[in-house]
Amino acid sequence: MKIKPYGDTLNDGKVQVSFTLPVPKSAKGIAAAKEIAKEMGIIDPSVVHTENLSEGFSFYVVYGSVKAAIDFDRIHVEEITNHALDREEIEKIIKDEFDRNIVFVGASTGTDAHTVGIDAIMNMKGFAGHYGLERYQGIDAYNLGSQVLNEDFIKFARDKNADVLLVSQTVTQKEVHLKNMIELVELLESEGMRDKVILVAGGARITHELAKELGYDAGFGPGSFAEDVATFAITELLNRKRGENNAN
Amino acid sequence: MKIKPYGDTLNDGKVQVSFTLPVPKSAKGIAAAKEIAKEMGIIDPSVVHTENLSEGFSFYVVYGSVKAAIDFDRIHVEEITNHALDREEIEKIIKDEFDRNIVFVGASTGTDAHTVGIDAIMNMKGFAGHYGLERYQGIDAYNLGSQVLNEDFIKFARDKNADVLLVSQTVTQKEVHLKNMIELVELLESEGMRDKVILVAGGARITHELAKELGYDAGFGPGSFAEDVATFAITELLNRKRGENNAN
Amino acid sequence: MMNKLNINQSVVESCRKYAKIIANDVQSFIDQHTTVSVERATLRLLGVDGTDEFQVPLPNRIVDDIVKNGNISLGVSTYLASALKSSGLSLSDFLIAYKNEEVNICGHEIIDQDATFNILKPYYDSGLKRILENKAKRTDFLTKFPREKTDIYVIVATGNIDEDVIQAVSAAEAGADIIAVIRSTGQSLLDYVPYGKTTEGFGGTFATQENFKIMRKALDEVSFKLGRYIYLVNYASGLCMPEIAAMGALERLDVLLNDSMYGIIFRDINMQRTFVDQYFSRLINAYAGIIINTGEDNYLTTSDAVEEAHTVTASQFINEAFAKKAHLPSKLMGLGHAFEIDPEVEDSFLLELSQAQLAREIFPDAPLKYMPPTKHINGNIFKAYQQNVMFNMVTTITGQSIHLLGMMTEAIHTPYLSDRYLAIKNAKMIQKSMKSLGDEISYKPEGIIQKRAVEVLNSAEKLLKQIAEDGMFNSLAKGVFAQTKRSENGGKGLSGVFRKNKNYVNVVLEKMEESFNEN
Amino acid sequence: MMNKLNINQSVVESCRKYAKIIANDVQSFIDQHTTVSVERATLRLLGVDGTDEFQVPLPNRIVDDIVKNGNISLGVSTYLASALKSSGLSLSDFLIAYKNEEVNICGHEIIDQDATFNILKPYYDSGLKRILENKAKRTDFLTKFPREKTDIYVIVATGNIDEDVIQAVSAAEAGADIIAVIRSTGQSLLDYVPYGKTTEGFGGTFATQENFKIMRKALDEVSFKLGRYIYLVNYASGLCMPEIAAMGALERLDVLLNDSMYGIIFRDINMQRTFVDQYFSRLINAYAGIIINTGEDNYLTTSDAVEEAHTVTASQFINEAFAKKAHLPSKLMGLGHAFEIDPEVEDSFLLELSQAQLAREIFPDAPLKYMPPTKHINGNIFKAYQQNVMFNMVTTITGQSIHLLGMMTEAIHTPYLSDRYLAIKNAKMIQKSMKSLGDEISYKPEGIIQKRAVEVLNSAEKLLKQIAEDGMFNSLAKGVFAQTKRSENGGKGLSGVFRKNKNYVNVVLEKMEESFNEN
Ligand code: B12
Ligand code: B12
Ligand SMILES: Cc1ncc(COP(=O)(O)O)c(C=O)c1O
Ligand SMILES: Cc1ncc(COP(=O)(O)O)c(C=O)c1O
Repeated sequence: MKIKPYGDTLNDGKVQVSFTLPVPKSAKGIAAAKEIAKEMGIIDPSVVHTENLSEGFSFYVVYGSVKAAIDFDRIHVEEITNHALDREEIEKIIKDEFDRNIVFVGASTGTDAHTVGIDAIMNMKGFAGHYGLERYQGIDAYNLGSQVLNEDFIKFARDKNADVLLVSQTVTQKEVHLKNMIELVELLESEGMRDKVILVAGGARITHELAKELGYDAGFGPGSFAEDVATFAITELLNRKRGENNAN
Repeated sequence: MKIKPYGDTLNDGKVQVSFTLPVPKSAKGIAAAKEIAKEMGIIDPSVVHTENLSEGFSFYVVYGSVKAAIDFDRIHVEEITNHALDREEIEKIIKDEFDRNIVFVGASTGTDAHTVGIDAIMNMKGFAGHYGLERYQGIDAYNLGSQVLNEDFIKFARDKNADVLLVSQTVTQKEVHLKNMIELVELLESEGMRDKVILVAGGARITHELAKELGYDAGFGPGSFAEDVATFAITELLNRKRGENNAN
Repeated sequence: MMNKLNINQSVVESCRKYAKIIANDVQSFIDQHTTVSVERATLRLLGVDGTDEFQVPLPNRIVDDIVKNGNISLGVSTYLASALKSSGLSLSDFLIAYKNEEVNICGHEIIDQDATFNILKPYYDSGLKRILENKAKRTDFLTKFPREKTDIYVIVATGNIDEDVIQAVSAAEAGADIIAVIRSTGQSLLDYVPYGKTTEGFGGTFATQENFKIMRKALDEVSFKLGRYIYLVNYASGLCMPEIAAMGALERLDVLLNDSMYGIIFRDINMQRTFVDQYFSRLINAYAGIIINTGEDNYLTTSDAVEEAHTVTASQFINEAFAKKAHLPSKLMGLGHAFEIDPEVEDSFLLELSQAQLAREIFPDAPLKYMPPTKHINGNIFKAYQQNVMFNMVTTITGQSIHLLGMMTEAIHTPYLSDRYLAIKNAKMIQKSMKSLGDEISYKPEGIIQKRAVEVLNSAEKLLKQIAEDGMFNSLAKGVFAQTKRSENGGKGLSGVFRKNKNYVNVVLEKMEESFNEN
Repeated sequence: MMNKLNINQSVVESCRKYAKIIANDVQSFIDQHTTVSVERATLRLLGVDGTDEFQVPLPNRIVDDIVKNGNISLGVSTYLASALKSSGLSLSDFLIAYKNEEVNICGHEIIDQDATFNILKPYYDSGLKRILENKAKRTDFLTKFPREKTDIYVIVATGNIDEDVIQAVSAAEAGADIIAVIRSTGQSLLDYVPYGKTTEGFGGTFATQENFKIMRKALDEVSFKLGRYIYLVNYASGLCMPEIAAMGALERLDVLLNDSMYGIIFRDINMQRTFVDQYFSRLINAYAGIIINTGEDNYLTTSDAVEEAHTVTASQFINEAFAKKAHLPSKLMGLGHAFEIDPEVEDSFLLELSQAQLAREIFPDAPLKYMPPTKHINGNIFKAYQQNVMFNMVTTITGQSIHLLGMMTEAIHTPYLSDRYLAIKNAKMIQKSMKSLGDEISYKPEGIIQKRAVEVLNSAEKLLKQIAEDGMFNSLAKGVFAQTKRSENGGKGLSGVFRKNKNYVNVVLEKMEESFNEN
């Protein structure tokens, strides 16, 4: 199935665009805005608004139809879990399948001081009615808080024999999160720990795709809850355990 | 000078885009939205929001950088008048250069019932502090109101020996304005009147470019005032008069 | 009763008194006249439908035939009954024969009123029954799914009824309570109602009975699914006002745009024609339990909303007076007003609050229709979204009934799916987060808000007095509303107005009037 | 005085009483301690600036030198004066020689307090003079260009000071009154202040004295052009709080983020360090006429804004009490609060209104800093724009002073040029169209709004009483604010705290205190 943006008629391709140009409002500015819209593949763009932001800058709102049609069936995304287990189910699996508690260590790492996201996943109270990992029987959850250096994070994880590392990254400006996330993977590798843990990242701008690219096992974006990450981790641990058993 | 959209750093190319896709919110939907953004020339698009509008439709907000850079110096727009005269100046020119009143006939034509625009240009009271043509000495302004058929419009213009025809078009859905505007030009031509009048269009979605394309002498968009159109018309009439004189 | 504005009830009473004088005066004209559209609507309610081979709707063909070959002043009821009697055919057989030019509508022996009623009884009985069944069905829905104080109203306007259905269902799912299908731009000036399903229109979708049916069906389905009865709206005003009312009654529309003067002012339809048409169409609405919406909001899209606010109030009183004549109870009078002051005006929000509260207090039982900012919306969609927040607030604070949502793309295009969705979310957030605000605040005695209300009400009274003195026709010629001047004999559709013969009969109109007079 | 909420003044007094007990208790600790940052700030105010060949700022190098090789408990003033005396060099010559490692800071004969004052007089005189000149210049500006009741405050945060200037000037032209240059993410945990102009930062631009100067110059120019004095803001809280205050005083910043507890709670900076640092930095601000902004708004980004509203109020009382200790008059106390309730909460707007009005009434003379919604903003920029409309309304209705604008892209990125512009237009439209609304409305006695205010105030009193009993340090350990627990000896920067020797001298601090005690 080919799909296109939808305004008020199927496949009309309608999109809304806005941007600023570093020129004052003028007929030329409008023409430039139109050119840019055309370069974006918008057929017959309509500059519906322009306004001076200040000396030398003007703002444009554009509507129009894009040519692009996407073959929706061809799109494949690797979804982490199509179905999250609930807390009771997770607790039961741990009880049935493991003879020990599973250790999760989490932090907002680097210079990142945002804790609300990792707290949402880990704290007892949880988030939006979903309890956090601390509340799970069979899980030992350690939340180190914010601005934890990668070195300190790894050290703590080693001390606790962590099964799962949870890294939260919120600040993404100038790609600071990439730098920090890659550094962690490198440190883990150089310590020989990478294969021993399940490495999970999360945050408002984190996608599963990105996390995988950076060498993580999974990435969780907005709207994730403790059960999502626990489901992933437990399933993965089970798989690894079974893999090991088979290998033996 | 090459210019690009501006977010917070010169030439960062940042644009904001939003659209609807005819699929439910899902990871696949997000991936499709990203694809579309990429097709629009957006590098590394970030789908910052998605939400279900209803069963089968989801909404996306995307930010990213466009590659397109526009050579601003290369853009040439034909501006109608770079400098509008004021009412007194126009009145003086008419008094000095013509030995008669100039006749303007205006209407919102076809099925279009929007009169506020043409009223803004023509009515005594004018618009936003700019008096309308009816107030100008030396101008006879006839405002026929709305939903005037092209035939009736032409008949009236012929009866009054109109110099300038003012056509207002507001409704543009399914290009109804194009149809109507072209029809007027054809009728005028078949009546042999096209060269005898200055033909001007106006309306919220009308641009000078479009009007020229359709065979009009000028087109006026939002924020036009009586003095703009009067300046254009008088200048054009003067030119034509001088042209005729020279030809003699 | 609510009195946050400290308005003087005796001024309100005086306004009502003048409005009644105005309406009475026009009503005596109305009672003596009929129009082609009134007659066509009568035919529709008797069961005449369909088109001939040239796509001319049968009601038009028959009425035009009588105009040409008979005496329409006697009423189409008379002719139809006479023809049926003399031909001995049933209505359906007659229509087939008529289309095939095997029988005429004129030229039969003209029968008297009683005989006319007798012969047409099965047909008007069945039409009226269908309407009452629709009304009962609506009541059922409303009992099953009770409504909130404020209904969220959005429009769909794709031009294609199938696409409209998609948009309407989507809007309902997003939270809309009322869906209006906007008409194609030219339709109100057509002197016939197009027939059948349509998928092409300009800036709107043709109002046809089939389109009504298709949308009603879709909305009923989604109503059940959501547990919320979704009202369906269309537009009556225009050259076919009574016919659209008839179709609406037959297809269970819930709301009809049906102003006593909109067509005159905004479509240059002849005033005699409009006044006669509005009466019958409103009578039908009253009978069918359809809410009417009036168009005072439009005045402020043409004139300045600060200076001309009192014309809205005055017009509401007039529309109310006309509605009463047509037996509409207050609860079906969706009087219109609007949030149209330039937001650049200092304290404009206070003036809007004042005006909306004023309407609420003057017409406490009316399902007021409150219209969003449109005139001072430009292509800055963010600014427009903000203006709509402010509008939604006034709606919520003053407890308006029919909340017509503003669109961020108002200055650009008829709404896209997402525009409508975002507008609904906007309104919902205000409704929820400011739920009790109206109840919590009171206004400074003799402050800006109270003073403005008094001023507007007093000016309305003055204007109504003047109109009562000058008469409605002369006043419209003076351009009292929307600064638009219309003459008694100008405008479209005058040739379709006829003085009734003393033997005029309209079986449907009389049966409806009778039913109200019984009560 | 305004009393729209019918709050009980005796509860307010009781809150002030507890806050005073809390602050007095901590102040006795503060008075006995100094920190590396206090000492470095002192150096800066004496005229020590620049870096050594390894880019280490001279104030750091000198203080670290004394920590290592001398006794910092005597104060850097003592060491500097002693070294100058024994070397016979002027300060500038000494610094050159010191950088070249030709002289030491330690190892000279330690001179007494009077001699220290004598020797350093030319330097502190010149530093203090420059501050007072800046203050006078600001007063000049403000006399020439008087301000409105509410200042519009926006941030710039490109990471590049040149780009920041473009954005700041653009914002001023669009209507902003206050520009804050946000710091790079990591800076508050650096135990030094970077030096010189910078063009790279993460989510903000490094706070350096040169950057302050560049921005001040640009804003002065645009101030003249627009006939409006544009305030410049930066952030003090962090490991270098007093140094930033010193730099701000020298470069005529007008507002500094300078909370007594923010660093502790949100940056895990040691509480002893923070309390000592905040005192000196606020003293500098008081001396320089710089408005402080406190960070109570942050509590609600972490905790629930309905449940924890009272912690904001309690903290405002504490910040006020600490500010008084540092001689800040009310008119420089920009106490913080925020609009952070989930808009999905029924009547949330009423709760916000209540809280904002409460702050306004408790602190009538303080230039309250009111923060926009952030936590419940997501990537739906239209929804965010709406939330900001609602926030702007509360600001206008309740007459807040420093109006920090919300951005529609709050959940996405630091503001683009157009985000800021649209935010300003949003605020301006509300300011204008609702100008007199606050004056026009009153709240229902014992209604939702009044009740909420009473509830919040009472809970704040209870909390303050508890903190007064437990002591500030223990209370922070319990996590009373933002549900964040911090221990007395945990966190960053404790190693930079020193108990003062009985012969401790700080010439700048003492001169400043003296100036206040004179008045
Ligand atoms: C609250 C907040 C703060 C608070 C943080 C308080 C605290 N205790 O955390 C305070 C006020 C201290 C703060 C400060 C700053 N902030 Co801030 N802040 C926010 C804000 C408003 C909300 C973030 C939040 O709490 N969201 C709610 C949580 C629940 O959502 P979440 O983090 O996405 O988490 C969910 C998922 O992502 C996922 N998840 C998250 N982490 C993890 C980890 C794992 C393992 C898993 C499985 C899942 C997971 O699950 C969570 C639940 O569903 C956002 C704007 C916004 N509305 O998003 C800005 C925002 C994040 N901040 C921003 C900035 C720049 C800053 C500062 C750097 C500004 C400055 N220069 O001073 C500072 C410094 C911070 C620093 N050094 O890191 C920017 C980031 C821009 C960018 N993209 O880089 C934002 C977007 C605001 C903006 N537009 O400028 N901030
Ligand atoms: C007011 C209004 C109405 C009023 C008109 C009252 C009247 N007496 O004119 C009423 C309520 C009757 C109305 C009805 C309809 N409207 Co209307 N209406 C508007 C509205 C809100 C404002 C238009 C306006 O007056 N602008 C102010 C004037 C001053 O601006 P302007 O027209 O652009 O004029 C300026 C310039 O363009 C120029 N100009 C204009 N004409 C000319 C001519 C010349 C010669 C020159 C030189 C210059 C010039 O100068 C003017 C001054 O600067 C717009 C939405 C909006 N905010 O723009 C919708 C809008 C124009 N309407 C719209 C529609 C669809 C309709 C209807 C068709 C809806 C329906 N199906 O029922 C109906 C029917 C109208 C019809 N048959 O044409 C759409 C058009 C969509 C499109 N692009 O096609 C709009 C955009 C709303 C929307 N989003 O749906 N409408
Ligand atoms: C009362 C009333 N009737 C009808 C209409 C629409 O009429 P038309 O279809 O002629 O545009 C409106 C327009 O908003 C209206 O207010
Ligand atoms: C009082 C106060 N100080 C400082 C800051 C910023 O500190 P940092 O630079 O550590 O992010 C804030 C944040 O908003 C604050 O509220």
